[in-house]
Amino acid sequence: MTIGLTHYLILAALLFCCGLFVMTTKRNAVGILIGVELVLNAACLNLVAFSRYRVGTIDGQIAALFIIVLAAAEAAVAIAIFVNYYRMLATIDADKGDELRG
Amino acid sequence: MGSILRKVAFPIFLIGVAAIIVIAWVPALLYGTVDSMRDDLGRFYKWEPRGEHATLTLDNIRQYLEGSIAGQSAPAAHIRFGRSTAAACTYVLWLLQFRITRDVLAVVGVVGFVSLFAMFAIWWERKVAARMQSRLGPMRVGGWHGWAQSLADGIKLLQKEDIFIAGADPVLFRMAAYVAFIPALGLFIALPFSAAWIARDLDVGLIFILAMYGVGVLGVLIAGWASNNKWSMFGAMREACQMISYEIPLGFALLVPIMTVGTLRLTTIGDLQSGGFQTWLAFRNPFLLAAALIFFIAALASCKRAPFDLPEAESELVAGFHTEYSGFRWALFFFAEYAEMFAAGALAAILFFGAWYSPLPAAWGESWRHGPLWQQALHGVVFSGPLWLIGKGIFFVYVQMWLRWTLPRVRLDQVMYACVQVMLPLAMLVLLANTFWEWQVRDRSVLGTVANLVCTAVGAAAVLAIIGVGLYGFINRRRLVGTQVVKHLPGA
Amino acid sequence: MSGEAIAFYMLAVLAAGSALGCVIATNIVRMALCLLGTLGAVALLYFLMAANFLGVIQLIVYAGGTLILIVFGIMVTSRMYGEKLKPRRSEALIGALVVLALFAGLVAILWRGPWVTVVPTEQPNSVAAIGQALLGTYLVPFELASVLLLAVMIGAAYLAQPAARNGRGTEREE
Amino acid sequence: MEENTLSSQPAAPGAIRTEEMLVNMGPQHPSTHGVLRLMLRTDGELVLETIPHIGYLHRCAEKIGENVTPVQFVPICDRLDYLAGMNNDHGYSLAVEKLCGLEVPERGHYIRVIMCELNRIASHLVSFGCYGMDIGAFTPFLYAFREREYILDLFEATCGARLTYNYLTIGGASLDLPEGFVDRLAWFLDYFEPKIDEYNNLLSYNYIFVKRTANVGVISVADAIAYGLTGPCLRGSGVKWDLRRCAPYEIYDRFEFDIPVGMPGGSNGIPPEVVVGDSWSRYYVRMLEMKQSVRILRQCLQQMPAGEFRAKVPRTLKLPAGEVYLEVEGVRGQLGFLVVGENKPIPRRVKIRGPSFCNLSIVPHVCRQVLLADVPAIVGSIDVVMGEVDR
Repeated sequence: MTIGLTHYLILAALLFCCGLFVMTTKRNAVGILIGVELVLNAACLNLVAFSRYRVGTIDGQIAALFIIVLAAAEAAVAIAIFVNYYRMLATIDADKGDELRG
Repeated sequence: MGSILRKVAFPIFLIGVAAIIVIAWVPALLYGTVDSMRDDLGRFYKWEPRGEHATLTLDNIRQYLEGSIAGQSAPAAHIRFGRSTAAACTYVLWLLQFRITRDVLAVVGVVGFVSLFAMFAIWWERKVAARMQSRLGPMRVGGWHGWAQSLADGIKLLQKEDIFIAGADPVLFRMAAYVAFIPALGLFIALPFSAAWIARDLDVGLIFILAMYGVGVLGVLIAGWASNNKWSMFGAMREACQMISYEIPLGFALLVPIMTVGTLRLTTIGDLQSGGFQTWLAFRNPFLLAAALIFFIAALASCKRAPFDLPEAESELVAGFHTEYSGFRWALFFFAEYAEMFAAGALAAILFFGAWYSPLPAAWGESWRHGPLWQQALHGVVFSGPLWLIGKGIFFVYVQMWLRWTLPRVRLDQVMYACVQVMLPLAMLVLLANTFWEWQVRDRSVLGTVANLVCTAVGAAAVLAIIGVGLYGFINRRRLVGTQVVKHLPGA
Repeated sequence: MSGEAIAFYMLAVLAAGSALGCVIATNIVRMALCLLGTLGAVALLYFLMAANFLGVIQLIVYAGGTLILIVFGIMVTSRMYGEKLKPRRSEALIGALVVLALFAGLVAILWRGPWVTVVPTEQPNSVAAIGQALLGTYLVPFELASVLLLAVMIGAAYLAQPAARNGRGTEREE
Repeated sequence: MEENTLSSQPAAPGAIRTEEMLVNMGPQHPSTHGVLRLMLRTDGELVLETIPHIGYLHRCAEKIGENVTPVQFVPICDRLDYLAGMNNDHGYSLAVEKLCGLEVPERGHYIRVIMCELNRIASHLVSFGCYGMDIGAFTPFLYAFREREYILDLFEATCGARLTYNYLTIGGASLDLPEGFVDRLAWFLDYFEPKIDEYNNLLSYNYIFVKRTANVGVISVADAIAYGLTGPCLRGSGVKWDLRRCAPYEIYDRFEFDIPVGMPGGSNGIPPEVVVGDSWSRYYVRMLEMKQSVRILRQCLQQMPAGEFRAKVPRTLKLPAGEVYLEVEGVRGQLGFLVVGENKPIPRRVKIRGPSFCNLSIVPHVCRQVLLADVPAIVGSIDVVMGEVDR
């Protein structure tokens, strides 16, 4: 059997669900960031698969490229925030950050 | 023990040396044969030449080797086989046309080359250091200049206890060595030894290698963290800072030749420099030479070699990130380091210094390409290409060693300062200047030619000067650094 | 089974296994290592889909940049034997149920979906095509992305600034 | 590891909490030269505080001195500053001779000066080589040890030992110089003097080396005096103080030599980054001192008379009641010996002032708010020998 669009989409769905679970349940803020990266990867995989098997152009790759760049930017800001968060609260537990002024 | 080693290990070493040569030569030779066979047969059978799907059958290989295809003249550019050898070779050639065969061979070749080269380089580094420090270095194991020292060390490390720290993270501590080592091997997937001898000719080969450098850092980072040792942690942090920072000037320096050649495919970049040393990229314009310099320094920092060896600075951090490692896991870090060193040197050669071609001018090359074997070899056609590349790579590795045993180590803030405030602006400036050059100067026949000539002269002189200084030091070592023998005091 | 199928299933198992590893792992650095597995496998899947450039960019930016940043962040904020941040059991249970339901639904839809597919064609030079697309059709997003990166750079530097304000950066005090 | 991480209490609002770490540098660490243990309180790469812990090499030297005769104590003195055994023996012998009123014959004086200055060169060579290694340059270390080997060979020819000599003893030297010693020494001086310039070119003026050591660990004159620094550490801060010149003992008043001191950068070939009292100055003072030692040795060879090399010392030397405190310019600073006699062959009290001990005391003051990589650079430039610190 040949590998087609469905295979990639199901794999992406699995990655997405794992990412979603990590995002919702992990308490370590960096863990949540890892979940976000998983979700973004799933999205990228979808885009590339669609662009290859359904459209036949490289537009999906371009979109995935932008996602990768944005993910890097997001991670940089997130880590900066976490470091500050940790400095102020002495913990990386995301649940503790429920005050408006920390 | 010594005699056993001498008896057993010397043949092993010879086999190793032979293996390097075989790994480098024979596949290239055979690939060249298969590919030109495809060309030739394609001409006869109206195949698409060099197409992936043009399968050679056993029959037509046999016919081809026996020269019995109607109207076929004897294959001129490659080795002729005898009748009996041809029959034996038929199957080999038939197998070799398949991608899977080549891939398996490539994997075996890369792993073999990396481990052999690492062993050679460690021994050689010790000898280089010893020469510079007016001592002898390893002399015992194996006989001639202790050539089997690395082999003995390797055997020793293999059987040493794999000490595992009680407070370390069990999974990560073990995994880290592999995470560091595998990308170092992965570098060689896209690193061409010649146009024919490359594991996988990626159209994005250059960035792939850069990516592998980047991923390798993760192993060091995790090793430092998992060791649960503060010194290891310091080493890992330093590595992370240094690598993330120096990847940027490294990338900028690589953009300069990319801009000139317009491709990321390393084999194409190499082939563009086939016409002797005046076509080498480093000598085409001054900015490319500057880029070569920036690339080399940034690569030095990426390989964490002195003077940028902060992650393992022994006088500050004991041994840095691998303080807690022992035995074979420790050796893996070293294999990775030397593999990266060679890859950096080879990359410098491919991008800037003529790849797998000899520096001889193209004018000679045309006649030499079809001349006797030694002329072909010297010119770097088909089968001597890997040797030229390995030779150039080893030269750059030697320069790295030279720097290591000459310079003190810089401090972390100075490393960062040098990267962000010196290398990065310089690399950007060089990139801009090269843009201008490509846009305005290159195609103006007079100005471009004159500039090219001047750059060639200056660049080649600079490289020759480096080689000359090295040779001068090598030849006059005794006079320059003296000897360690103290018993010649008068009256002693 | 074709070579492509073998490669796909191997990589899919690696990617999915690593993703599940992220879910299961309680140690944050192990999670990061699992993420490396996923990223690497996805990058190789890009190679399988002939998106070489994207695969390499995934490796260099994601695995070589973002992930290192994440590990760096972990090192700064977590201790090996510090507090263990385990998810609350109720949260994990509800999360697992919801996510499993979502996954089941997705698979059901995807499996049934009447996808109209085209026969994949190989781009002769995908790098050049991507370059042209970035500076042609997608010029505005491209420039916006660069502006964003600049903003991120300044923002991240600002956020990390308290250290420098305190005189504790890499700058030396004499 | 857990004990050292600080409590994870939230900081007061507005305050920025940073992670501080206590790190043990030593007693087994490549760049603490023996068994010095430095406890560093760090914030990332920044060292906030350095606390030296000593005592790992304590061997009760002073107590031993109160239980053996002076002649028997000389070999113990060798083991104080084990890189400069001759100088230690010399100091102790001088103190005992002063107490007993012994007169050393002329040739004995010259032998003593030759040995002390040779050992000064040997010790400074180790310091130079190890300092290079602290900064990350491995090669000068082996050059330094090669030259030191010549000196150790001379010592071996003289007294049979290469590290703990027991050669300069009460009343002079225990043996006469061996045959050919003068020629060999003259050869060595001719060979060695140009090498100093070579090593200066190799290491001292190296750009990276200067960047690493200049303006690092600056000790002001006031601090240096307040902390009781002596030797190259004091002179590196620009104080022209050398007991061989300021309070001449032995026969040092007969020789011509300069006292090198730390100088500001920009002149005399000194790199412009250098300020007086930094690590580079202390290091460079040692390099210059080696040259001065060569000068002294040359003059010694010219002036040395023949004759007796040791005074007649009674078999059981009774130390008269009274006390003597005497300081000599050791390799690392002023090496002082207090000897209290009570009309017995064994002294009642022996007290040693180890210059390394006093020099080490400034480490907590200097190693503050510096980078981690500066700590070896500073400690190496102060050049302590733990045998002398712990005694």
